[in-house]
Amino acid sequence: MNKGVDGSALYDRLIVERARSPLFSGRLEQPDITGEGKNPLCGDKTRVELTLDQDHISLVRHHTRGCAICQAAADLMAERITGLKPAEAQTLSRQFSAMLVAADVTSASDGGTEQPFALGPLEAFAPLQAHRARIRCAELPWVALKEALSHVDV
Amino acid sequence: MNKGVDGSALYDRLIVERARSPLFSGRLEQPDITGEGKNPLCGDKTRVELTLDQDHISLVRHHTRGCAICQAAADLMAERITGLKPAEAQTLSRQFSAMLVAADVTSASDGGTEQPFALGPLEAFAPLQAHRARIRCAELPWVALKEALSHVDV
Amino acid sequence: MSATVEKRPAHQLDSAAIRQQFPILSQQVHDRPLVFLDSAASAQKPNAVIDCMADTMRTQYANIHRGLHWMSERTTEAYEGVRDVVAAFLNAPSREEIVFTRNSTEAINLVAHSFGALLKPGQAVVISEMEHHANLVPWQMLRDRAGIELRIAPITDEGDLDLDALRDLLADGQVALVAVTHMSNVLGSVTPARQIADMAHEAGAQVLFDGSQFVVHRKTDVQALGADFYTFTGHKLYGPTGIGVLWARKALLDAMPPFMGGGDMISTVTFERSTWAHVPHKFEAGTPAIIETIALGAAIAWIEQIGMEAVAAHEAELTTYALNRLADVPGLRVVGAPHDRGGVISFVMDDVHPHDIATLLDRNGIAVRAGHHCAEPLMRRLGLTATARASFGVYTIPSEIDALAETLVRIRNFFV
Amino acid sequence: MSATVEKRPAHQLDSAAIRQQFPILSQQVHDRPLVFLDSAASAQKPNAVIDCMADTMRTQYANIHRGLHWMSERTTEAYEGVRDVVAAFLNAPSREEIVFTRNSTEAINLVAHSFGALLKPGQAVVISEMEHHANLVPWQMLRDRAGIELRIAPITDEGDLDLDALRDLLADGQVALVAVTHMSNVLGSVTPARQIADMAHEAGAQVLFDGSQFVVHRKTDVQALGADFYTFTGHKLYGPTGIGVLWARKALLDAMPPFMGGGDMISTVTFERSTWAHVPHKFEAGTPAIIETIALGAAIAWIEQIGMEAVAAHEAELTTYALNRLADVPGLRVVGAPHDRGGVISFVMDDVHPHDIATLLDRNGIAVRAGHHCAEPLMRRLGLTATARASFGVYTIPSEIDALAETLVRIRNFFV
Ligand SMILES: Cc1ncc(COP(=O)(O)O)c(C=O)c1O
Ligand SMILES: Cc1ncc(COP(=O)(O)O)c(C=O)c1O
Repeated sequence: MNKGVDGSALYDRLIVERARSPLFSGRLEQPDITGEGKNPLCGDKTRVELTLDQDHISLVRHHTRGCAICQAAADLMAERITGLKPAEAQTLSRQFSAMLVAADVTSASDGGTEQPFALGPLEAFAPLQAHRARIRCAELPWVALKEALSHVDV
Repeated sequence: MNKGVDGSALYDRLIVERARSPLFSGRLEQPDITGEGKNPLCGDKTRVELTLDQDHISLVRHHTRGCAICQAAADLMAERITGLKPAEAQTLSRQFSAMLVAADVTSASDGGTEQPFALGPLEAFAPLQAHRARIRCAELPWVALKEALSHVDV
Repeated sequence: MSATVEKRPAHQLDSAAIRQQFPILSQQVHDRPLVFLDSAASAQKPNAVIDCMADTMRTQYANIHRGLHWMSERTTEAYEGVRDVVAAFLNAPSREEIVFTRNSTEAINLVAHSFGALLKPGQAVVISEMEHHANLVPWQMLRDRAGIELRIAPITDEGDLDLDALRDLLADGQVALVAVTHMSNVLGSVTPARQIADMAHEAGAQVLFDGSQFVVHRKTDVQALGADFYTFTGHKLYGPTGIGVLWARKALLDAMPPFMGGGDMISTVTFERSTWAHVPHKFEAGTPAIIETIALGAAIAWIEQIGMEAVAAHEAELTTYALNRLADVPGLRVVGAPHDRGGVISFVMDDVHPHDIATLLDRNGIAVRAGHHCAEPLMRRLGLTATARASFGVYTIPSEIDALAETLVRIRNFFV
Repeated sequence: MSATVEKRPAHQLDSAAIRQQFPILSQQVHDRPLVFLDSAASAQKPNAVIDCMADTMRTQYANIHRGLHWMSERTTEAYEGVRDVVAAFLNAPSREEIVFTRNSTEAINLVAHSFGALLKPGQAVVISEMEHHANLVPWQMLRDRAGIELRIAPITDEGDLDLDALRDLLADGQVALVAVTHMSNVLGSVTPARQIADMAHEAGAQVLFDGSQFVVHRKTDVQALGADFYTFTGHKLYGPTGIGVLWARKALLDAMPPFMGGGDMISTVTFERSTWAHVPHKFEAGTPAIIETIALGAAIAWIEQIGMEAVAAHEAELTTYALNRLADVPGLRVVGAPHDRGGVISFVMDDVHPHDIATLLDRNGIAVRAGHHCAEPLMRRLGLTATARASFGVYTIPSEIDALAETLVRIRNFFV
């Protein structure tokens, strides 16, 4: 057996840090929209709260009980979607999912012509491609986001 | 392919003849006891009718719808048990079954000490040992006999 | 015999190559080469299936769905991948409509239980006179449990479904389901599924086809057939035992309550109340037949590589050939003369009981089935208690049919 | 690590020889040798089982029971022979009491359906707080269908069945059945079956033991246990998937109506009415998992050749060894401390979610399970949503437990 645990390929330092010390966890006083995600298989849960400033997502907080992947995914999602328009956040969500299953970004979109966004730090989750069963952990916050955004006209 | 059908090992000439031209088929005017055997799996049926003279089986007739094995078994049974006491017929029945499964005759009996009878022509059925699924065809008349004898004190 | 072989028309299958993939076909029975004409009861298995099962157990096996580790993920992928394979095989609209069961029998019982739970007393289920017990007894049990009516669609003397009579049975609009075979395991009759489906739908009924025999012989397209439920069984399709398939329209599966309870079919469980997983998982309680499902995928991939069209052509030729050869056997009568026949032929012979036929064929290495073929009411309708049945698979060759016909002649001579 | 190995007490199993019979154990996962600690979910298969399945399909296969030909007769003999093997394995009084099912889940559903059909509204079934969903959901479904009451026997904080509480639940004489696990798949607790059976019988109830976990680890004797029903599943016992066993006292089986309808389970069929075959066939509708049943026989023969006493001793030692090793992992807490534990250990680790544990162990080649283990109500009772679980089989060796413990330490360091 080697001495270090071979997790670094999967658990990027960023993931471990955000899981341990999230920057966007908590609750908003007056969210405009909220959504929840639950994974009955493992009991993981996340609640996402947003405020909208005109047509932009201005503030995001999440309240997550789950594994490191799920925690970090919620926190990095919150960071990444702040400032985006709801429709842009949805596009990003599709691209994130496409990355996780290693699919072509455009093939996962509706029209095939939507503008690609930089996934940026979200790319930390790419190694999940080799761990299919964990993909839903990373997607759970995005499920919650989708529910939240279903309350606004995109 | 060889020219003759390889059935002789199994279908003794005696079996074929008795199936074609049974000597004991028919009905008795006034049977003392009767019994029926049915094999729901193949629809085979046999009815056995007996008269008892004092404590001996004096007359036997069978009415059989079934395969050659079953027909011949009924006819040869009728022949063989004529003149036996009911208890003797039952012993013979056990010995016949034991032969079919190639078991030790005494191990199939109740006490292990009963007197062995000569199976005689009934030994024509011995090759069924290699055709387990057909054993019940040969046993069906004996099932009917058992039912008939259940009406008398042995 | 070789002269006879020459006479047969050419077909696309490379029989010799196919036979080599079935190790059992080189076995001897009673010191004769095995001539296996009992594929309708269960087909033999090609190396592709045997090796798939062994390889799975040797290199990539663990319990599925709930595992996060490599072996479990890979096995889950292999298992779930077969849903796609089966969906494509049946041309089902969605993989989620594929439910894995033990066999066709369980698939039909599942429908009788779970679709049956939606029926109200007074509603009716129609089956036909030529059903296998698997598509009869479950409906009887439902009738006795739930107070529905069971109606029997008659067949013609040729062995075809009597469509006029079926129309009459549907006329009062009380029928909730028509459940009929897509191909009879006794008569070989292929039923006009599309017509039946249209008639059923017009009368407001759903339709279930028991495809246990059909899928083996021809291309199946549940959408083109207009089916609502379709069932088949892996072991007749060159796959392993212990695995069968129910296909049903998603809306029906969604509406139906689960059949069995346990692991994998739930969403959440408390002592007070449980909620069910989405279809198809709602209907797959407990550890499924993982290895067998994966091997069913291998069986389907294998047969599709040969091509269902080639299989159908091969078997149609064999069947025609066999009907001709059997016509020459004195005293032999083929049972039924359906419009459209798959590779199954039942017959009786004057003065020789089907059991004796089967046993004597067996002594000569030839395996056929004899009995009521799990279709007692059909036997009664035909005025018989049993038939002998020869059935053909992708590995059957004309010389085997020659052997059958020639041996039957000798058997008759032996008895008459 | 080798130093650690020396410390372990000697046991009778030749682990090296046993491991060589499991080809999968020489596989690599993520470039590491596979350390398979997930046998409680499903065990790996020895060559004896793999070869048995392949050989059956290669040399001796046909559908059973209704066939008169050689292949069918031989296959029937092999299949029916396994009933004797299983009866001996469980020390059942009669081979006719052995019913083959798909798995333990189906076996329990069969009892819930068919024994359940004999119960009257107001009667009760008792299960425990630590049941697998397989022994919970079927009873919930029965409750909701038939108006019986479902009572839950609590467990102690250690994870043992609370016998005093059970006695209270039985006191009113309304309980028809006590259905409890013989060994928990989460806590490893072995339940005092004989005591439970005596209590149940005194109160006029029957008793069912879910032996899915137990039979793998220790000698099972249904007569000594006083059981009325006993279930287990082949794939955990080194056998194939798709095959499980229900044992029940013959009088009970005789009284119970059938579960599914179809071929092989009938005596006679008319459209009006069918009559049932004798037990056990009454409960085996359709073509059974023939190949898998035969291979279950091979699995049992294989494990009995090692000897259940040796297996039990091996696993007891491993479990003790593992509990000691895990005690040294900082932040790790073993869940439950039952009086009597089989080779299953659930644990949690401060600040590290069980899913992350499982994934990181997997990256290091080590397969454990994480989640609710199909025992959600038990998780709730324990105040957890998930645990990680290591479980041991006959092929598990101490160095694998060393690898587990050492890697867990590194995982903790990685996160904390
Ligand atoms: C205690 C217990 N009962 C029942 C089951 C169900 O077994 P199966 O899924 O094979 O039906 C399991 C295994 O998952 C178990 O551990
Ligand atoms: C037409 C038909 N339906 C149903 C069945 C039942 O199949 P299984 O026994 O695999 O459930 C069979 C085969 O026996 C069949 O031929």
